[in-house]
Amino acid sequence: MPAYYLEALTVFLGLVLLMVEAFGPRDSKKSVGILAVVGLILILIATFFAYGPEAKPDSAWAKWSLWNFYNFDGLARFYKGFALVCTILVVLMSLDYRSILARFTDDPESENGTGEYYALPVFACAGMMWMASAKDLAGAFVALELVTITFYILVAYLRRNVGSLEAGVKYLILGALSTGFLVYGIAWIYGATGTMNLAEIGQSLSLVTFEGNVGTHAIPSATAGLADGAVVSLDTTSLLFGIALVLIALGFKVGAVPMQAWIPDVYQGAPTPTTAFLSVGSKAAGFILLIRFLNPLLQAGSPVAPQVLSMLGLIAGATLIFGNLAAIGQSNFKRLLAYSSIAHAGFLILALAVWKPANESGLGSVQTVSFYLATYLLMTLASFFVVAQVRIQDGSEEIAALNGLSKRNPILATALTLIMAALAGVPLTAGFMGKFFVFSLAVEAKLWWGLALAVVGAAAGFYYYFKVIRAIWWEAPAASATPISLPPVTRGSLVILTLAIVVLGVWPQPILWLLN
Amino acid sequence: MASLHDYLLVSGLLFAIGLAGVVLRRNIIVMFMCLELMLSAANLTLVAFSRFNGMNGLPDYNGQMLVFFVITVAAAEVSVGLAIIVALYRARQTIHTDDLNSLKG
Amino acid sequence: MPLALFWFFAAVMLIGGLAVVSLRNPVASALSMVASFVGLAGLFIGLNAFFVGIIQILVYAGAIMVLFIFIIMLLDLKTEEKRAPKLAPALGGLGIVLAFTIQLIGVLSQTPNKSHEPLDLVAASASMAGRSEGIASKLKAGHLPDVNLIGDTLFNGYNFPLQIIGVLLLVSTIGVVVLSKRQAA
Amino acid sequence: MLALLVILPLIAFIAILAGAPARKSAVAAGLANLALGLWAAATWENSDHWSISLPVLEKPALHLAFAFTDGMSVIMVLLSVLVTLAALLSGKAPEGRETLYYGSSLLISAGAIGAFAATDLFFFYAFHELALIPTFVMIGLLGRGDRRDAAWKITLYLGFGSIILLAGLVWLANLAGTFDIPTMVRAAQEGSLSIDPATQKSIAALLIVGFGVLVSLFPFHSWAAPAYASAPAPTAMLHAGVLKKFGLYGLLRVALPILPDGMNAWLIPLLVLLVGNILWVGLVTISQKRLDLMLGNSSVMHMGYIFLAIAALASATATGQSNPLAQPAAVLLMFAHGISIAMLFGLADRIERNTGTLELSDLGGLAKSAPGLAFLFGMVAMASIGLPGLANFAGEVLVFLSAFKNYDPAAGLAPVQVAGILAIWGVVISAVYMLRAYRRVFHGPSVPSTENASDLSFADRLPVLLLAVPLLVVGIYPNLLLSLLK
Amino acid sequence: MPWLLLLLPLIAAAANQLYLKRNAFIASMLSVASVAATFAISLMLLGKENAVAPLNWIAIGGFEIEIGLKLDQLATGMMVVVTGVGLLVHVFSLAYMADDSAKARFFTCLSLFMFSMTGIVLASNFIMTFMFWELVGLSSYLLIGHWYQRESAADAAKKAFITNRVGDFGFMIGILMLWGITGTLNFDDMKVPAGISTGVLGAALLCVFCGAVGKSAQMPLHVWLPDAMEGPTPVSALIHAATMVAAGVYMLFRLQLSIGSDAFDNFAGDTIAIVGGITALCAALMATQQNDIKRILAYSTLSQLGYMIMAVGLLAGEAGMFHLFTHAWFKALLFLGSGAVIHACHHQQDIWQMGGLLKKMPITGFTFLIGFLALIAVPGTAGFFSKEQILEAAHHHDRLSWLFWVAATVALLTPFYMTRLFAVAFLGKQRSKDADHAHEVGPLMFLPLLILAVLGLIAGYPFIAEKLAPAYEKPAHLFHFSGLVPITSVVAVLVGLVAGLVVYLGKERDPISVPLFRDRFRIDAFYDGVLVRYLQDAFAAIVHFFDEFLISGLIVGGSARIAEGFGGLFRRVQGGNLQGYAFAFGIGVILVIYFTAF
Repeated sequence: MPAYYLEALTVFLGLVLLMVEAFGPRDSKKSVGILAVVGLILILIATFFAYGPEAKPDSAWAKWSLWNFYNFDGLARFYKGFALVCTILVVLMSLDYRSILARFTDDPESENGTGEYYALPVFACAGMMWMASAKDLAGAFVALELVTITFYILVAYLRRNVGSLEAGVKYLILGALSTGFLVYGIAWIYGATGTMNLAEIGQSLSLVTFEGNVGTHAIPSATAGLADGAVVSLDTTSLLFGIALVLIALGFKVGAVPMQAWIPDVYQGAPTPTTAFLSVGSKAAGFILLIRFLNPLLQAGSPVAPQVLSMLGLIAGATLIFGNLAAIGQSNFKRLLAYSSIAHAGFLILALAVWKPANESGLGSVQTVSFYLATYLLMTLASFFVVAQVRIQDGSEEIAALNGLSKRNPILATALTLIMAALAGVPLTAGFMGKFFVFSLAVEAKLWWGLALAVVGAAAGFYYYFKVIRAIWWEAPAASATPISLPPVTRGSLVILTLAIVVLGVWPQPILWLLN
Repeated sequence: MASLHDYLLVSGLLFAIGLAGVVLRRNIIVMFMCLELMLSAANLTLVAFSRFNGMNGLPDYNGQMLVFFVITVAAAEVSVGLAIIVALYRARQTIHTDDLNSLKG
Repeated sequence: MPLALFWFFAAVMLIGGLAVVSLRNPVASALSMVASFVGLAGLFIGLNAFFVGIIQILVYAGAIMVLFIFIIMLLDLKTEEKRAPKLAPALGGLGIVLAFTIQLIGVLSQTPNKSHEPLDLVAASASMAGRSEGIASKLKAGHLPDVNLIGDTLFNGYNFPLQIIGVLLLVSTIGVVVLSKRQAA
Repeated sequence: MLALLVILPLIAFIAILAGAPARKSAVAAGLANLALGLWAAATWENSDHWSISLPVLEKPALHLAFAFTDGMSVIMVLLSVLVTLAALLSGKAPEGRETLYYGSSLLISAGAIGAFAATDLFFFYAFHELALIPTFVMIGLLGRGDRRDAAWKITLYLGFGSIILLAGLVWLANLAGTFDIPTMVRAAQEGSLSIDPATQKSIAALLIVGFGVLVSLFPFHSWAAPAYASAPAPTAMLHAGVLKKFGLYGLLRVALPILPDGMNAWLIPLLVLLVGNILWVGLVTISQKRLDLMLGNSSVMHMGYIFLAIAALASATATGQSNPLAQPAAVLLMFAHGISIAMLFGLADRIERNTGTLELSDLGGLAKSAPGLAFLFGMVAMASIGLPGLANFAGEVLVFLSAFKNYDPAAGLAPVQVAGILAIWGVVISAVYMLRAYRRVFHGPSVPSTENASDLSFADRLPVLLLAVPLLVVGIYPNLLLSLLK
Repeated sequence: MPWLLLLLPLIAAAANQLYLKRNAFIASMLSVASVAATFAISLMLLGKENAVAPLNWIAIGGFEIEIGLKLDQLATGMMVVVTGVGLLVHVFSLAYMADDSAKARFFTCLSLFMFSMTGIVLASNFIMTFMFWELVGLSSYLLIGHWYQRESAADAAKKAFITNRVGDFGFMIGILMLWGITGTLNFDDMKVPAGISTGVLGAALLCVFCGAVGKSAQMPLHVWLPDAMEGPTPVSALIHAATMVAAGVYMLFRLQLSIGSDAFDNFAGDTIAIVGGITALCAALMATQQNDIKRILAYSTLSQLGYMIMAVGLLAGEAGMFHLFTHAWFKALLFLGSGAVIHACHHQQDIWQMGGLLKKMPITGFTFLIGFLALIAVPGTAGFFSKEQILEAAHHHDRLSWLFWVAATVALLTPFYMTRLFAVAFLGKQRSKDADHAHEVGPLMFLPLLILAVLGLIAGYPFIAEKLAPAYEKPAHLFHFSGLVPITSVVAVLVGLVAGLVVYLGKERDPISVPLFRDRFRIDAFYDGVLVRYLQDAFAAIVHFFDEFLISGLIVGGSARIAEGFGGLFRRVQGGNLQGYAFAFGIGVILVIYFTAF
C-alpha cells in the first residue's frame, strides 16, 4: 500500500467517527472511542506494509507532486507508528475519562457532546503522521497547524471547566505567537535560500561550502574566504535569522526553554488525556519536525552548523536546568509531569545538540532521540493513566492524593513506582536506556558541560520522581481515602505499558529494530 | 522603486508592532488581533521575497503558496480562538489576562 | 510601484498597526486593523501579487475582522477598558520590541539588497510555453495572469498541502461547533 | 548456571507477588542460592557452565552477561548468598507486610548478585541500581525512627552518586568502545586501550566520587548511619553487608585495572578522604548515643580500611611496583566486614525486639538475662574491632601490610604509609566505641528494660550462626577464601 | 607434639563454651586436665630446638604468613613458666571459684588464655605474635570483666582492653616498619640490612616497644593494671602478675635475639631502659600509699616489670628474662596468697581491716612471707639473684649508669612497702570482724602456695635456672658481697625493711599520707578527666556536630537548598500570567536570535 494511504485512511477514519457520533446514540459515545481504537490499530498494522515510491517507481502515483512534500523512510514509518500508538492509548485513556468529560461539557448527566473528543485526536494523529513525513517547510507548516489547532480544541474541550478554558486560552495565544514566528522564520529562510524544500535548502548550503561560487542567489558573497568561518557566518545572517525563528517555534512545540512557559499551565488545566497527548504526541511530532529541519542545516560542512549546534546546546542546557529544578517544588502531579516533560525535552535536545550520525559503535543522535521518545511514551502515558484514574476516583491531581497508595491498591502502587523509577532513569527500566544513550552521546562529543548539566538534571530528577514514590509508600493515606480500583481498559493498558517499561529496560533492541 | 530592504523593513516593523501588542495589551481579543498582524507581516515578507527571488522573469509563486496557507490557517485559528474566548467569557465574564491566574507555579 | 505610493501604503499599514496596539477600545483597534490591512493589500499589489492583495481584503479585512468585531460586540467589552496600565511591564515589553527591531535592522544590514526589477514577461512566457499555453500566451501579451499562475502552482504543485488545509478547516469547524454548542440548561 | 543465582530470587519475588507464602518461598530461594553459591565456589574454575551471555542490544553491543571473571566475583557472590539467607531468616515481617518485606529483600539480593556477577559494564551498573529501589522503599516504609528522613537522605545521596558514576562509566565505555569489562581490562593491560592521563584523571574522579558515595566515602557518608539505623533488619543487613560493597568492588574491578594513572593522580585526596572515614567518622561514632546509629557509623568508618587497600594498589600499579597483597586484602576485608556488619545489625534488631530500645542509656546488664545474645554479639563486636581468629582481623592486617608493602626505609614514609599509620589509630577508636557500647548494653547491673529480656531461641540463632561460622572459619584459615583469588 | 600445646587449651576452651556451659565441674576439670597435660609436654620439650613444619595461614603470590612454632630455650623455658604457674593457678581456682555461678565461663576463659599465651610464646613470626597478643588481651578483658555486673569490673575490663589497644597501635606500626626494613616477618630470618639509618631502625623498635608498654603496663600506659585487679584473684596471679604482663618483656627479648642486640644499642634501647626505670620508680612510690592488698601487689608488679623492661633496654635481656622467671613464681605466690587471705576474709581487701593473719592462717602466712622475702630480694631467695643481675647491668651501662641509682631506690622502696603490707596485714592484731573470722584455707588452695613458695626460694639458683629459665647467664659468683652493686642492694633491702617495720608495725592506721602517691600521681585522673573526657569525648562531640552541621547540613543541605532556590525562582517565572509568559517568550526570542544570528 502506498504510504500516503495511511494518512488518508486516518482522515477517513476521523470522518467515519464524526458520522457515527452524529448518527449514533446520543447518550453513549463509548462506541465512537472503541471504533477509533480499532480503526487506528488497523492503520497501525498497515503502517508495517506501507511503502514509498522507491518500491514501485513505475507506478503512476510514484510521479505525483505529492512526493515533493511527502517523505517515506524508516524514520517516517517509526514516527507514524509512534503517533498511532500514542493516539490509540490516548483514546483508550479518554474512554475511561468519560465521566469527567461528560461532567464538564454540555450536559453533566449524559455523554452527549463528548463524541468529538474521540474523533479529534484521530485528525491530530493524521497531522502528526504528515509531520513525520515533512519534506517541505510549507507542507510541514500546514501539518503542524492541523495538529496545533486540533490541540486548541482538545485543551479547551471542557468548556464548563475554568481550568481547561484558561489553559486553552494560554495555549491559543502562545501557540499563535509561535506560529507567527514560524511563518516569519520560514519567510526568511525562503528569502535566504530561495526555496522551502528542505532537501534543496541542504543543497544550497552544501553548494556554498563545497563549490564556492555556485550559490547564486542564496548567499552571494559566500565566494569570499570560505575557509574563514567568520566570513561565511556573516553572510548567512539572514538564513540564521530565519533558522532562529523556526527554532523558536519548534522549541515551543517540544517545550524547550525559553519557550516552555505554556507547558505547566496548559498541562495542568487540560483534560488529562489531552495532556498526555500533548506531552507525548505533540512533543514527538515537534521532534521529528525538528530532526527533519535540522538535517539539511547540520549536514557535514554546513556553514550554519556551528551556530545552530551551539544554539541547540544552549537551549538544551537551559531546558535541563529549568525543567529539573523547577520540578523540585511541585505538589501537583500533573504539573510535576509537565516540568518533567520539559526536563525530558532537555535531554532530547541535548542529544540533538551533539548531532552525531549513527556509526558502528553506537546510536546516532536521531536514533537516540527516537528511542528516548519511544520510552518516554511508555512512561508518560502510563503515568497519565494513573493520574486520570486518581482524578476520577479521588477528585484530585495533587501528589498528596497518592499518599498511601501502597495500601489502597498495591498493584497500582508497584506499577506507579516502576513508572516513576523509569522516569527518573533507574537502570533496568526503559527510562534508563534513553538517558544512557544521551549520556553516551554527550561523552562521545566531549560535551562536558552538557554532560554535567545532564547529571545535575538527572540527580534532581531522582529527587522529584522519588517524591511521588515517597508519597505512595511512606505517607499514610488520608482518612477519607478509599481503595482505588482500576477499570479494565486502564488496567490492561497499565499492565502492558509497565511490562514494556521493564522488558525494554532489559532488552531495548526491539525499539531499535523498529527504528531501522 | 522600493527595494527589497524597504519591504523587509516595513514588514519587520509591522511584525514588531504586532509583537508589541501581544506583549503589552491585556485584552485577549486585542492580543489575538495583534497576532494576526504578525502573521500578515510575515506574509508581506514572504511575498516580498517571492517577488525579489523571482526566476524566469516571474515572481516565485512557491512563496505565495505559503501566504495562502497562512491566511487559511489564520482564519481557522481565529474561528477556533474566538470560540474559546467566547467560552471563556461565558465561564468567567472576563477576557483580561490578569484574571487568568488559576493555573500557576 | 512608485516609491511615494509604497511609502503611503506602508504608512497606512504601520499607523494602522500602531493604532491597533495603542487604542484602548477594542472596536477601534479592530477598525484600525482593517485600515492596516488595506495598506498591506496595497503593498501586495505593488509586489505584483494581485491575488494575494485581493484575498487580503476579502478574507482578512472582510471576513476575519468582521468576525472579530462581531465577537467584541457580542461580549460587550467596554468595561474592560478601565484598568490602569502597569508601567514596568509596559516598559519591558517596549524594550523587547525595541531589541527585536534593532536585531531586525542588524539582520537587514547584512542581507544583500535587491532593487525592484520589472518582470520579464517575455522570458517567462518562453519558460511557461511547455506547461500551459494559456498562461504563456497571456504572458506574451504583456499581462501577468496572476490568478492563473497561482492556480497552476497551487493545484499542480501544492495540492498535497491544500488537502491538509482542507482537513484543517474541517477540524476547526468541528472545534467551533464543539466549543460553542448551546449550554445545557 | 550463574544466571540462575540471579533469577532464583526474582522467581521467588514474582511468586510471592503472585501469592506464594512469602517467608517460605524466600527462604527456599535463599537456601537454593546458598547451595548454588557454594557449588560455584567449588567448581567455578574448572567448569564453563558458570558463564552466560545474551545479546540485548546490537549497537552499542550490550550483553546480559554473567561470568566469574576471577575469584573476587565468586567471593562477593558467596557473601551475597550467605547474607541473603541470614537476612531472610532473621527478620520478622510486620503483620500483613510479608509480601513487601520478603519480596524487597529478594530483589536486593538479586540485584547485588547480578552486579557482582555481571561482566557487562551496563548490567554491572544496572543491577546495583535495581537493588537500590527496594532498599529505599523498605527503609521508608517499614523502617523505624525517622524513617522518612533517613530514606529520603539515602535516596538522594545514592541517586546522585549513581548518576555521577554513570557519567564516568559511560565515558569509560565510550573510550574503550566496548561494554565488556574483561575485554576492557585486557585492552588496558595490553596497551591497546591507552587513555591519556588527563582523561584518566577526569574519569577516575567521577568514578571515585560515584562509587565513593555508594560506599559512604567521607564526606559523602551522612546518609549511611541514619539509613541503617532506620532500616528494617534484613535491609540493613543486605545493604550494609552486601550491596554497599558494590562501590569498592567497582573500584577494584573497573577503575583500578583500567585507569591506573587516573587513580594514582587522586591518591592524595583519596588518602585524605579515607583517613577522614576512619578518624573523623570514627570520632563521630564514639559520640553516638544509640546502638543502631553507632553500628551504622562504624560501618562507614570501616570502609576507610578497604579504601586504604585500594589506595595502596593505586599507588603501586601506577609507579610500576607490584602490590599483590592489596587486592586480596580488600576482598577479604569486604567479605569479613559484610558478614560481620550484617550479623551486628541482625543482633541489634534482636536486642531491640527483646528489650524494646536501642538507646545506650536505657540498656545495661543484658548479658545476665540473655547470655547467648551477649556471647554472639560480643563475638561479632570483637570481630569488627579486628580480633584475631575472626575474619576481619585477617583482612585488616593484610590491608596494613599492603599499605607498607612498598615501604622503602631509606626514602621515608610515603603518603600511603602515613595514611596507613593514621588508619591504624582507627583500631583504637573502634575498640573504644565498640567496647563502650558493649559495656553499656551487656555489662553492669540489669535495668528494667533488660531484666526480663529473653535470650535467643534456637531459630533465632540459626541465621546468626550462618554468619558466625564463616566469620570464624575464614578468620582461622583465611587461605580458604584467598585460594579462590589465585 | 608441640602443636598439642596450642591445641589442648583451645579444645578445652571450645568444648567448655559449646557443650559444658551448664556443667561447671566437668568444664573446670577439663581445663585443669588440659593445662596439666601442656605442663607435662612443656617439661618434655624443655630445651629442645626442633623445627616444626609451619602452616600457611595466608599465602598470596610470593607472600606468606605462617602459623609456626618456634622452639628454643627461650620459648620452652617460658612455656614451663606459663604452664607451671598456670597449672597451679588452675588448681587454686578450683577452690577459689568453687561457689561462683559462672565457674564454667571462668575456666573457659582461663583455657582461652592458656591457648593465647602459648601462642605468643611459641610464635615464629611477628604477625602470629600480634594475633595471640590480641587474644591474650581478649582473655584478659573477659577475665577482668568476669563479674561484669559490677560497674567497676566492667569499666576495668574495658579500660584494660582499650589501653592495650593504644599500645598495639604502635606495635602494629613497628611490625610494619620492621617488615619494611628487614623484609621478613619471621623471627628466624630477621636481619638488619646495611644502610638502614639508626633513626628509622630506632623508630621502628620504639614503635614495637609501644606494644610492650601497653601489655607490660609501663608508663604511661600502666593505668589499666591496677584496675585489672577487679578480676578474680587467681586471674590476677596468672595473667596480671606472672605471665601475660611479662609478654612485653618476652616479646622485646625475642626481638632482641632475632634482630641482634646491636640494633637496640642506640636511642631506642636507651628510651626503653629509661621508661622501664621510671615505671619502676613511680610504681614503687605509688605502692607505698595503697591500702588494697591486691593493688599494692599490682603496683609492685608494675615496678618489677619496669626492672625487666629496663634490663632489656640496657641490652641485658638475659637478666630481664631471668627476673621474669623468678618473679613469676614469687609474684604468683603473693597473689595467690592474697587470694587466700581475701577468700578467708570474706572478700575484704583493705589491709587496714586485716591484721594478725599470720596466726589465723599460718600456712598462707608463711608462704606469703617467703614470697615477700623473695620480692624484696633478701639474699638467698630467687629474687635476689635476678635483681642483682639487673642492677649490675645498669651499673655497667655506658650511657645510662644513673639508672643504677634509680634501680637502687626502687630496691629500697620495695622492702618498705612490702613490709608495710606484711606488717599491717599479717602481724599485729585483727582489726575487723572479717579478719577475726579468717581461718586457714583448704588444701586445694594451700598446696599451690607451698609449691610456689619452694620455687620462690630456689628458682634463682643455677641448678634450677640453667634448666628452666628461658634465658640465664650464670654469674661468676653466686654470693659476692663486694663492690658497689651488691652492697648497695643489701643495704637498700635492710634499710627498707627496717624502715617499714619501724613505721608500720603495730599501727592502727597509716601514719604517713602522701596524697600524690595515693592518687597515683593523678595520672588516672588526668586520663579520665582530660584525655578521655575532653580530648576524646568532647572532640568526638565536636566532630559529630561538624559532621551534622557542616557536611550534612551546609555542604549537602546547602547544595540541595541552592537547587531548590533555583527551582523556586523558576517557578516564579511561571506566575500564571499570560502577559508574563508572552514577555518571557519575547525575551527568549531575543536571546535565541541573538545567539544564533549574531
